[in-house]
Amino acid sequence: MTVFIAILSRTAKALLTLLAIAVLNFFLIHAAPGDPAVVLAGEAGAADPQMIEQLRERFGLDQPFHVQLGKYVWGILQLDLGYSFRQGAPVIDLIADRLPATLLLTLTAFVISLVFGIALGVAAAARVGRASDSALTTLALLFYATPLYWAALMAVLVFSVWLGWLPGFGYETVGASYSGFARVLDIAKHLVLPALTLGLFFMAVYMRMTRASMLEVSTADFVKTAKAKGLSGPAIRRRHILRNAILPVVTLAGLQAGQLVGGAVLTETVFAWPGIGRLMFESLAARDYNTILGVFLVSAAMVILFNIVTDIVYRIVDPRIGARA
Amino acid sequence: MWKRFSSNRPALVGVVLLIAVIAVALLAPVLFPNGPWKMVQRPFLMPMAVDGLPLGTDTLGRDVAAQLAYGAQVSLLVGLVSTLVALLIGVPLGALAGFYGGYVDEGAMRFTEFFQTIPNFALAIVLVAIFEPTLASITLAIAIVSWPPVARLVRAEVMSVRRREFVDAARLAGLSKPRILLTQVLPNTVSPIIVMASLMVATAILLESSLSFLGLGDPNALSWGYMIGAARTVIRSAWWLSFFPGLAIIITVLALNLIGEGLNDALNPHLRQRGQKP
Amino acid sequence: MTYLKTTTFLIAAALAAPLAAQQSGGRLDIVVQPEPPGLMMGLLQNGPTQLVAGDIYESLLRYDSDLSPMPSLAKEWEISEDGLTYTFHLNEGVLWHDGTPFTAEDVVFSADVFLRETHARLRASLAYVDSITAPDDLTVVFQLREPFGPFINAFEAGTMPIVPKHIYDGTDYANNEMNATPIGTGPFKFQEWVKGSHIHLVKNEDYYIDGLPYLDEVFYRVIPDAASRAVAFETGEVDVLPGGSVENWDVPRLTELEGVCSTGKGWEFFAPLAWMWMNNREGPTSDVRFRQAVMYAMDRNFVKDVVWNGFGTVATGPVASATNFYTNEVTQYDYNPDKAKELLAEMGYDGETVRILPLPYGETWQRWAEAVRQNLNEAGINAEIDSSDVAGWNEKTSQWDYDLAFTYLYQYGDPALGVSRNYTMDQIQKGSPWNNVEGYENPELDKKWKAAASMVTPEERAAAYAEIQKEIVDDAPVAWLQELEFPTIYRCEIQDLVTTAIGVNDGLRDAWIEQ
Amino acid sequence: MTTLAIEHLTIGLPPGADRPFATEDVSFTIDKGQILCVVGESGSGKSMTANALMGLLPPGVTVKAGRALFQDQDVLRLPEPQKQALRGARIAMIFQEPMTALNPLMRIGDQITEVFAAHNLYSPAERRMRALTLVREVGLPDPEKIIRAYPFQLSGGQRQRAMIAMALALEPDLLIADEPTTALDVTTQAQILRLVLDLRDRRGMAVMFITHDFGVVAEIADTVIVMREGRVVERGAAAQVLGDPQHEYTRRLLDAIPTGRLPPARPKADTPALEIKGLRKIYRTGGGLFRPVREVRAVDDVSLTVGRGEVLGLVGESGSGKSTLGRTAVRLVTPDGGQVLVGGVDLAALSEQDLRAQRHKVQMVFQDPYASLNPRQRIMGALTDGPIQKGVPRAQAQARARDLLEIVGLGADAARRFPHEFSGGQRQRIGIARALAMDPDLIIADEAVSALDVSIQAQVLDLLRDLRDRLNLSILFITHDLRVAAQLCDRIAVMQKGKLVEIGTVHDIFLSPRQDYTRQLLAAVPGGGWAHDAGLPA
Repeated sequence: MTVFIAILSRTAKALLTLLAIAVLNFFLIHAAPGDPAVVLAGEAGAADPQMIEQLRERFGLDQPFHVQLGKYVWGILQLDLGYSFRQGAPVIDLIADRLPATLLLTLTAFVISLVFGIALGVAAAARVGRASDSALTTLALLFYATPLYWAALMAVLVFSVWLGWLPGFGYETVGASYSGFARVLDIAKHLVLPALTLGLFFMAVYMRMTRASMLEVSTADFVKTAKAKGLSGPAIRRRHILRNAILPVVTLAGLQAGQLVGGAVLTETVFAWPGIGRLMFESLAARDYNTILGVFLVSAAMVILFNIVTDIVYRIVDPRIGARA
Repeated sequence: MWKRFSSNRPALVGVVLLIAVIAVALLAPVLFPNGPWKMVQRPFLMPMAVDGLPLGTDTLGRDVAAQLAYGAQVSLLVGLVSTLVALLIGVPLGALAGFYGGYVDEGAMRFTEFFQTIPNFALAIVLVAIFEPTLASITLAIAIVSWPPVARLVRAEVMSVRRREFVDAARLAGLSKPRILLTQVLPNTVSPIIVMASLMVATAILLESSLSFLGLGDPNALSWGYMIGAARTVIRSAWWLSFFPGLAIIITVLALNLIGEGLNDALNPHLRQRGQKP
Repeated sequence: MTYLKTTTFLIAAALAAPLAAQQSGGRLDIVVQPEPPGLMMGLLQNGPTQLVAGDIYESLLRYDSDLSPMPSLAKEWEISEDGLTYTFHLNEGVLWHDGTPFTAEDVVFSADVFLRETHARLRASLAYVDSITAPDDLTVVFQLREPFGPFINAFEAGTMPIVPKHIYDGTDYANNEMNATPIGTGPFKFQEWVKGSHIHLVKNEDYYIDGLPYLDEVFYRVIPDAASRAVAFETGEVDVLPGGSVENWDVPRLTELEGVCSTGKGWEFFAPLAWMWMNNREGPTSDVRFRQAVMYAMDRNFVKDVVWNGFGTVATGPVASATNFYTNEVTQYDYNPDKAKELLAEMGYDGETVRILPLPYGETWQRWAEAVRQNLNEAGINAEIDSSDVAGWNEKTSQWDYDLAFTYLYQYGDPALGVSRNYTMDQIQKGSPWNNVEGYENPELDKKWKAAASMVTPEERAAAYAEIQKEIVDDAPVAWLQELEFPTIYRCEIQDLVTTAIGVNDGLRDAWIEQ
Repeated sequence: MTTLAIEHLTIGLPPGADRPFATEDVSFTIDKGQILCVVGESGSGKSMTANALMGLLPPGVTVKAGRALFQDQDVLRLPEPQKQALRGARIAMIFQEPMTALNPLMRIGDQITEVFAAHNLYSPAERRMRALTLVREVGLPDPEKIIRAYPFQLSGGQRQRAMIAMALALEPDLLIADEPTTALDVTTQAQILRLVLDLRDRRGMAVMFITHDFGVVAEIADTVIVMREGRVVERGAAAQVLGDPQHEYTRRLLDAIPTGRLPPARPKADTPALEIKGLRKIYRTGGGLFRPVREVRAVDDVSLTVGRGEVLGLVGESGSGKSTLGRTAVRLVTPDGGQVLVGGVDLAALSEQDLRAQRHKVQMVFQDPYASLNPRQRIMGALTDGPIQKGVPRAQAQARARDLLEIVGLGADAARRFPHEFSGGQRQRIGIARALAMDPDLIIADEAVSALDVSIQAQVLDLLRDLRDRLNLSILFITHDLRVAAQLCDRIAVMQKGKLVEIGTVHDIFLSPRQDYTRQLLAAVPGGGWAHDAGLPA
């Protein structure tokens, strides 16, 4: 019950935050130089003032700023993200088209980074001071220091171009019209490289965090208690240290969801992944206001969702939180 | 503290690497008086293929070694200045929130959370695009997306220091609140801030390179990310054009991380002992 | 003297009848970059849209690489001797993709109603047109007010796409739901569009020329990253890289691969010419000596050889060599930094910084700007690059907020269609990046441009344009750089891919795959 | 019958420590059914001995020499699997901090049954049964509920009982208890001590009980060893060591212990230095969109007076509100009602601005010597900030600071140094000097000696007593330890749950307490009986 109430109150706060984000971004994006009507007219091949005026009228850009803002906010309150004039479709449809790809990519990367990060962190902590620990921590440091896009480029070069093991870009084999399991397999193959490169950096983060946290918890008094009970080393690590050490990692992971979603812009660009990050980047150059704003809102909502999920996980793992609230 | 730091071999490696990078950056105008943009030879020369061009030439026949050296200037400058700006935003905000609590805290933290909810790289892209890519706008954008963790850290530190008894003693001495914050509380939060700052410089360098890679770099200031972005299309035929700047980024970021960890161990001796030989 | 020209073509189908060697079937994967904003060609005339929709929509004519008209929806046509009446005879049995018969009314609706409202570039040509009528279902007559030499070049698919009247008449064109599933008369039908991934077209089984098209289906693949596009071609995922879809540095590597062919043809109609706008209104660029100095300072051959990897030709003036009425008898601006320095000294250049605005179309253009900046710096001009994205570039050029700005424009086969618009005073209008953006004012030349457009015989026009070119090159209102060449790269088993002056844009009708 | 025999145990510290050995040549034995108390101050090596037995030595600390014979096996030399089998089963251990010694994320029941699981004993159902029995045996209420509870849902005493249940699970022959009652309130401590005694009697196990408190020793020890800097300085039967200490160090320790020996009564002062009238402070927690507000009445209508030159002791268990009262009296906490009158000025009613001008009137000496000095400020700064703020010229303030440092026994040179260069006791002296530097009407000492080792504690108490006499100081002395209060105070006020229970002269409170609660507190003081036996005023 308390969990439910806590989530309810968080959601209420989250909705306010989202609205604030919408307003702020509206200001930001409209402050950018460049008129979407001119861009669109340019794309049409030739522009004369008459056409630009037509376009401005259609976009509602001829109206005063506060009217535009008011209309936008009013639309948002009705879950209407506006219309993309450049793409000729409602923004919500554009995003709905692209969102599954982004969700698949970020969630996979999230899970990969969390699972492998924690596993490697535990392994390193168990071998602390030994050569294998140094090797693992050095590796993590390297991952941490490697630019995401560079790793992506190198991965494509090696695994796709030289070795030919995995497709280097795209979401699925176009026109292969696979169905059922074959399609899942096909998408999974395309997913490997982008998810890995996106997850690599965060894997390093979680690994270092897990290792540090494991080492810190292993000096806790209750670990001494467990030893005094006659538990074996692995049992202590599993039952006592890991469970306590994982809490800060989960918190951090939830907080970093925003970076993960942002990092998807780079990954989606290099791997031609048809997600919302790329949609935003492309819309930016065209000053496709509504689409940029829509993507921002949706990705902020994703961040909040990640946060709420980690919060729930935290509450499940840690009995103290729910009771205290 | 220096003793503890200097006994940490990885941290020393970090210092040596960073000094090397800084030296190259400072000496760039001496080593390469022609600047990084001068077209000096045929394009796409392999490293060592021609004397005097140890790292080869790029797509326009410019000296890659010169570009790396000048790129170091830009990367370090952006990394340092953006971190400073982020500190200038985050430290006061976090300090006020942590020290005064109540509505100040609530307001400041809402503000911070708000910025953390916006995916930061996406925000940086939009900011740079809006202000147009110049060194100043890139630096500012990186600062704007980097300060929230600073504010959170400073707030937490201030809150914990504020509860220490010497702060009560200072209040009993009749010191004003701003003075207590400035002279008693903040000096005691410096160590974790320094550690975080050193790691932030590393992150800022990565961010700058990512922006440049996407074409949002300052076209008049050659940076490593800019080089990789420019060379990305020829990665198959001229691997060295993206490889060396990538390596330079890795080395610099690695060095900063090693230093950051070394500082952390040296400044927080309690944490240092976990698991290692005391 | 009266001049009569009647052109009559035999039924095209007979000429294009399938030869024994041509094989039906197969699928083609073509890169489209960037992803088009939409496919309704009557509303959007940008490159990507035309690349895809050029196979869905058709116009009355097509043009061969010498820019001579060929039949398309019109099987034959006549131009009256006074150059005022254009009569087109349409093919019989043409169906829209939804099965509705295509008639002359559709042509009248498209040219006179729909495109007048939506197509700015055609609107300029339509200004010469007095009336468009359909005497019967298979005949269309364009009546001009005064002679307009280039009018015969206006019937290309991108210039005058024929749209279905039964779908658009009386609707709000821009918001018509059918824009998402375009209906044309072309050889391929729209099947599906997965945003961010691909557009799928399938063979039009009811196409009015028997046996065409040969291909079963076409996928236009959206791959946002130039390097990935190259990889896609190498790994066999795509078969055709239209011009400009990979960076120039990758072209030699890709064309050297086994079984890969390339061609520079298929751009004659557009004849893209690149130059830098130089702001004639203010700053150092308002001084003709400075502008000439810029021309001398640039090593344009280096750019052609290195940045463009040898593709293209250094431009001599405002008209591209593929465009009608080109002449090279003008002042040549060879690379000569010393001459540039002399001119700068003569004008007393004070070192004021000039901003170079590159075209935000990828690495090639960025490198080009860097090379120019270096050239200018070495000649003693303080230049720095002003960076911007597409929207910013549009804004700055159309609002005249620049010193030097890269651009390239299509010429559409005739100086009156694609060249004069950039140099006459009536084209000085804020808000468009495609007109006389540099602010060049020369009333004498304006008169000559106008006269040349209305002359009836090609010989007269050629002489007039030669004079114009000679004069304007000395004024250097803009810095002409290069005639661009965008090689199309494809697998050699694909035959007849590029057969017209707009290449891949409408080439799939005749393309086939050798098994 | 000997359960454990330690012979010549020497434990080496890593290089760089303040001395080479944690323990040197330590020998002792514990018989079946016997309780051995190991007594010593911090750093004496008493815990290291226990940790060595359990194989819980920190990294870098190693056994250099000696044997520990347990059932004829040298447990120090056993291979790890056998040590593991021994731990929890034959030798069990409980720790000082019940707050941290239990895994916060595991239910109590699971933590108990884990002992059986670790030694592969019994079926899950039987483990649960046995856990219930154990929980009942250590006197925890509502066993069914307790084994499903998480540690944070239990009080400190309950947690320590749960720890003991775990330790007893497999009926060990030896129980090692490392300061198990130090973190507990006196009344709870008394209960736990009784439980240990009780279990020893019923099970007949040997107990090694580590403590720094001779009061505790008096309560439960059969035999005693006293350790100092890693060596055993005295050993013997409890009565003998307490009654007739041989070694000079033991004597010093015993002398230092505030035994409840009552000082002679002093004449009562008439002018009040501090008057507290009807003081109230309520803490509200929670509150928010969906949460109810919870109220804790930390100080509930308390009135008392501290006379000029008087030391008033304020005693109570944790949560009694005594610290809040002290902090309210200096206006570190703003009260919800009532008055705090110092020299006729009501501190509680002043604005923040006016308050700063009046701050110097009441000063405080804090509990934690490590937190009460700014680590980044020289001592001189700490001692002169306040006076300079008050308007004293800098040179004069500095001269006065040097004088004060002399007075508290540190020497004027201390002014130039940083806090980390001083020990805990020295820092507490600096804290006192800092308070004196403001020339306050009243000093509030909040658990000012609680964090110190007994011998240091005695020195600081001596200093306070000395200052009181020399400077005629008025002190509100807050402590949880009745014995400490007895040593220094003229009068004692007892607080419980925010209310003032009883106030009176030391003699009245100790010898004729009127309230039940006061009597309970007095009864719970460890070694109370022994102190009386030792011929103190009764």
